Amino acid sequence: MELTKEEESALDGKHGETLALAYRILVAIGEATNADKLIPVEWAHLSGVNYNTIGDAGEEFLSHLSKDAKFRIKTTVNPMGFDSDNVSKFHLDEEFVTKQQSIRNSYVKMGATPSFSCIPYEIFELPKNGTQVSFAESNAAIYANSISALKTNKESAFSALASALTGKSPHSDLRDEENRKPNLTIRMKTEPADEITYGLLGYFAGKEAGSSVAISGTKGLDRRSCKSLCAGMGTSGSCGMFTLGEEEGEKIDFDYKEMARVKDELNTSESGDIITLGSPQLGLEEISDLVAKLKGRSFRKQCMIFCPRAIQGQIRNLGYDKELTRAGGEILYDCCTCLTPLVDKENIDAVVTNSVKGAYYLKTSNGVDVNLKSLHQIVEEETK
Amino acid sequence: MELTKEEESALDGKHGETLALAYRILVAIGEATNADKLIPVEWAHLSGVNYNTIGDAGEEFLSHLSKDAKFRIKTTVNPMGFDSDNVSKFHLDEEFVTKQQSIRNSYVKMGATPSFSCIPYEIFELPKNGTQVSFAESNAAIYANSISALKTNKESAFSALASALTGKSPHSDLRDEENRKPNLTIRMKTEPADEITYGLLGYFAGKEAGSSVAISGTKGLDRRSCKSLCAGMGTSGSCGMFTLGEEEGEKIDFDYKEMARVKDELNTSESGDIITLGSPQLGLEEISDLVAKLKGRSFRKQCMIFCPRAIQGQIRNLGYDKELTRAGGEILYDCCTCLTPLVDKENIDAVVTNSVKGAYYLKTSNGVDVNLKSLHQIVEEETK
Amino acid sequence: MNVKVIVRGKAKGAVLCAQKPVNFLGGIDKKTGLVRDEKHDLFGKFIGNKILVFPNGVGSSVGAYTIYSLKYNQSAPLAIVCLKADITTASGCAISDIPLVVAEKKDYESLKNGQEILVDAIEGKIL
Amino acid sequence: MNVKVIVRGKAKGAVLCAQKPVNFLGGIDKKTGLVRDEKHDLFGKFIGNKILVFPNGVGSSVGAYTIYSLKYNQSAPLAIVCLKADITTASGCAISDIPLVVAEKKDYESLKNGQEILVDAIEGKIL
Repeated sequence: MELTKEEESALDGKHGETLALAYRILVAIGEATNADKLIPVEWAHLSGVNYNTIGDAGEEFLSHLSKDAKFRIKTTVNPMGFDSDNVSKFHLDEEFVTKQQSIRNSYVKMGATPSFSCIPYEIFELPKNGTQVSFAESNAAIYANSISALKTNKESAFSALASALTGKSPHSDLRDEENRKPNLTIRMKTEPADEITYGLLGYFAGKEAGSSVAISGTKGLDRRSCKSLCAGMGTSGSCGMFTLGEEEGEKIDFDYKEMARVKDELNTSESGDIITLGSPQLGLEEISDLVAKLKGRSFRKQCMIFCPRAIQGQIRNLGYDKELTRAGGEILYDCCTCLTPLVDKENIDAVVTNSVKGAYYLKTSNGVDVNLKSLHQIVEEETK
Repeated sequence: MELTKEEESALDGKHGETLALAYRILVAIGEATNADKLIPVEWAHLSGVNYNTIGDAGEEFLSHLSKDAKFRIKTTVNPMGFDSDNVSKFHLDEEFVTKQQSIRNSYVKMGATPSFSCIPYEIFELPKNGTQVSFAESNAAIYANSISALKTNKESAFSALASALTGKSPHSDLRDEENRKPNLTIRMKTEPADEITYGLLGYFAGKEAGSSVAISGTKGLDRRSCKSLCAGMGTSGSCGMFTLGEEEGEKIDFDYKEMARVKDELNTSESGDIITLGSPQLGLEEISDLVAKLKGRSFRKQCMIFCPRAIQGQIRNLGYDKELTRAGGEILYDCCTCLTPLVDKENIDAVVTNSVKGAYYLKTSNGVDVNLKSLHQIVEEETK
Repeated sequence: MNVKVIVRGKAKGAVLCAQKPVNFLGGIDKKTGLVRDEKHDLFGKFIGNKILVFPNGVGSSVGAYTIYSLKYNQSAPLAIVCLKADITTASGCAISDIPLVVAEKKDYESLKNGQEILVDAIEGKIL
Repeated sequence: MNVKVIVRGKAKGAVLCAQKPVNFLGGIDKKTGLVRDEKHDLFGKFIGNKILVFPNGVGSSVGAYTIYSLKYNQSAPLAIVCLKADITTASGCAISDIPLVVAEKKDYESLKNGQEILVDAIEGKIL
């Protein structure tokens, strides 16, 4: 990879430790992906915010980094471990709370917007078509490439951090128009086309595909199904975008057999003690629909509903919070199903969720079983 | 109204003609609304973009102003007269096109984001709760105050322009927490709670209310009904916000009689030659819903669907444009039903729309009759 | 009578009184200065070169541009007297240099069609 | 054998080969360095103080922090040899100063468990 003189001297430490570290990361991923040069990016979305995932090492690293580092471009961040407004309710240990607050403070000090959301594509305005960004959250990277008309690789926590610190990223893979055309088509052969089906399809496609995949035969695919598709795809592999419609090259069918196989892997229980909705977080559209579906009904068990704080004011002013509380739901901001410390295997054996991504992480990270049900089914079967 | 020394000298022309003009406007509206001082605002949303409404005088004014003026805060703009991608299709006269392009260029030169949208609250990220903004588009001002947790007066085209040029606005009326509490409640006593009912309720409330009004007895009020409510309210009077639930003070019922009276005023035809959807423009949520409703159906007549350009990429990537085109719909960006030159009384006698605001302006400005129908009815009756 | 000054200036002319609020956008033709709203009590009247008296402005925020257009097309009122100044009228007058004052209810109601008055929107008086 | 250098450095140690891709987040305990993914062929093994050989990394973007945590907890591999370097592994190694190289398929497949090698991620050689 070719560097400019300016970039070389930053790499050599002539502009300080922080930039030298950032350029070391950029050079490593540039070499890993056979990039020809660094290019400007306009927006970084960072993962590595939840103390559950980055631990003491991460917390200390960020605390040290934030002593003098400043983000050069718009920088937004993934969910953290809890809702700042409701910390006390969940009996989290004091160390968790302190370390999580430290992580929060470090990011804010460096200039991040405290968005704590995995759906930046819904709550922030989109730059113009074709703009290069660096999204580390996998569902957001796939959504950005496939739906929002932006360009990003499926970044890691550190590669997006390096972009935030430098405003740059290596020019390779999905950042290069030539590499975006898929050479594998997944042909959807299943019904019903609910969010579970699309999540499973995404999970399947993510395992099979390279960095870009075509999906054909979709039925009633709407924006919300796309969120499920992106989240499932981001969980299982390294695929960073999809297009709709058949492409030349290899074809693989996603039929009932494949769907059942994936579902068996993720659906490990026939029931659950609590319900979680989110992963990705729910936006205003989904909350609006959920409120309509819950009219006159209430949940039979605890139901956590994960949302970005950006929509809190609107949720309140529209009266949605009152409606959801009446129905026994609990809205949580800043955090999400995925990697949450709020679901603890000491107290909970199994969780009902409509998120395929959530199912994967609940099982592998929280160690609880999962019962996958569509939102329609959840309202039918888990409310009275 | 008290001015700082800095503001006094700007008013006296010591920082140039443009700022002197802007401060003259701020002082006038400050006096008109009994403001005590000027306060900072973070975002201006301007009306006065459509050549149809501002004419040669406006076009020349903006062209002159843009020679040296620069906006000091984030500035977004209302729809213009046509979709830039489809100018030729509509047989607009050459002068209209040239003058409209000049207006566009003037705004962009001064630093506006070329958003051409009347739903800034949907396509831009929202500043934090309580932030002061200056929104001239009436539906957007009401939505910002009532749902988005922002503060603005119902600004005029020039008062918002003055805010864009100075970053300030007089502290009065709805910018002052004390004045935001409504002293009139409109009690909703009607069904069905579709967007037409909410639009008519808004239109009724706007006529009766001062600057803030409470609405009680709402049924199934969701975000999209709120858009209709805000648009109707902004059309008929000077009310700039609503709250939900009953308040102390005067109560007025919005019953079937009142609803019929308002509907009779606006619904002037039993059928229409074309359909227009928008005013406010449709967002991704409404487009998604429209696509689902149109499955297997197509429009019996021309149907214009007005959207902000900000969602064009997503509409295309989700395949919604293909679906709407298949159904005989026509998506138009940058413009809207309201004050559009694309509906011409020489060729069209009456228009079918689900927008109460659209109905008012189609009748008063375009001179065509209007048949008000909910989207549900339009799909039932105007498609095959 | 004493009045509150909103936009400074001086003008002398004949009073034209409107009973209803004025919606500049849509209600007034921006080129000719004729009232085109059929439901308005001034329907068909020319508002230019008069001292226009009306309770307050209503309607679209773009109405401020209509006031500016009237001035540009030499069809604007010489001055405006309101009962309650609104943001649209105030900003439209400010940018168009049309003197604008607010009168007390009693004084406002004493103004009669055709009466010749001097609006002194510097000292805050109507003579 | 010649290799492509992704992250510079030198390390000498015993090879530990994984057949399957590695998912650092969830798959490896960030404190102990033990493989905790039951479905992985290295399940239960300690990956620290070895030359870790695996085809590529998969899974969450936060896996890069897991690599950093392993280093912090003295449970990190001495060096990593991949068949295809991915962004998560490359950035995690870069920030943790763990030498990382990519080997050609034939060379990659010749590496055997327990074999003592020197990864020279400066000259681009494995000896």
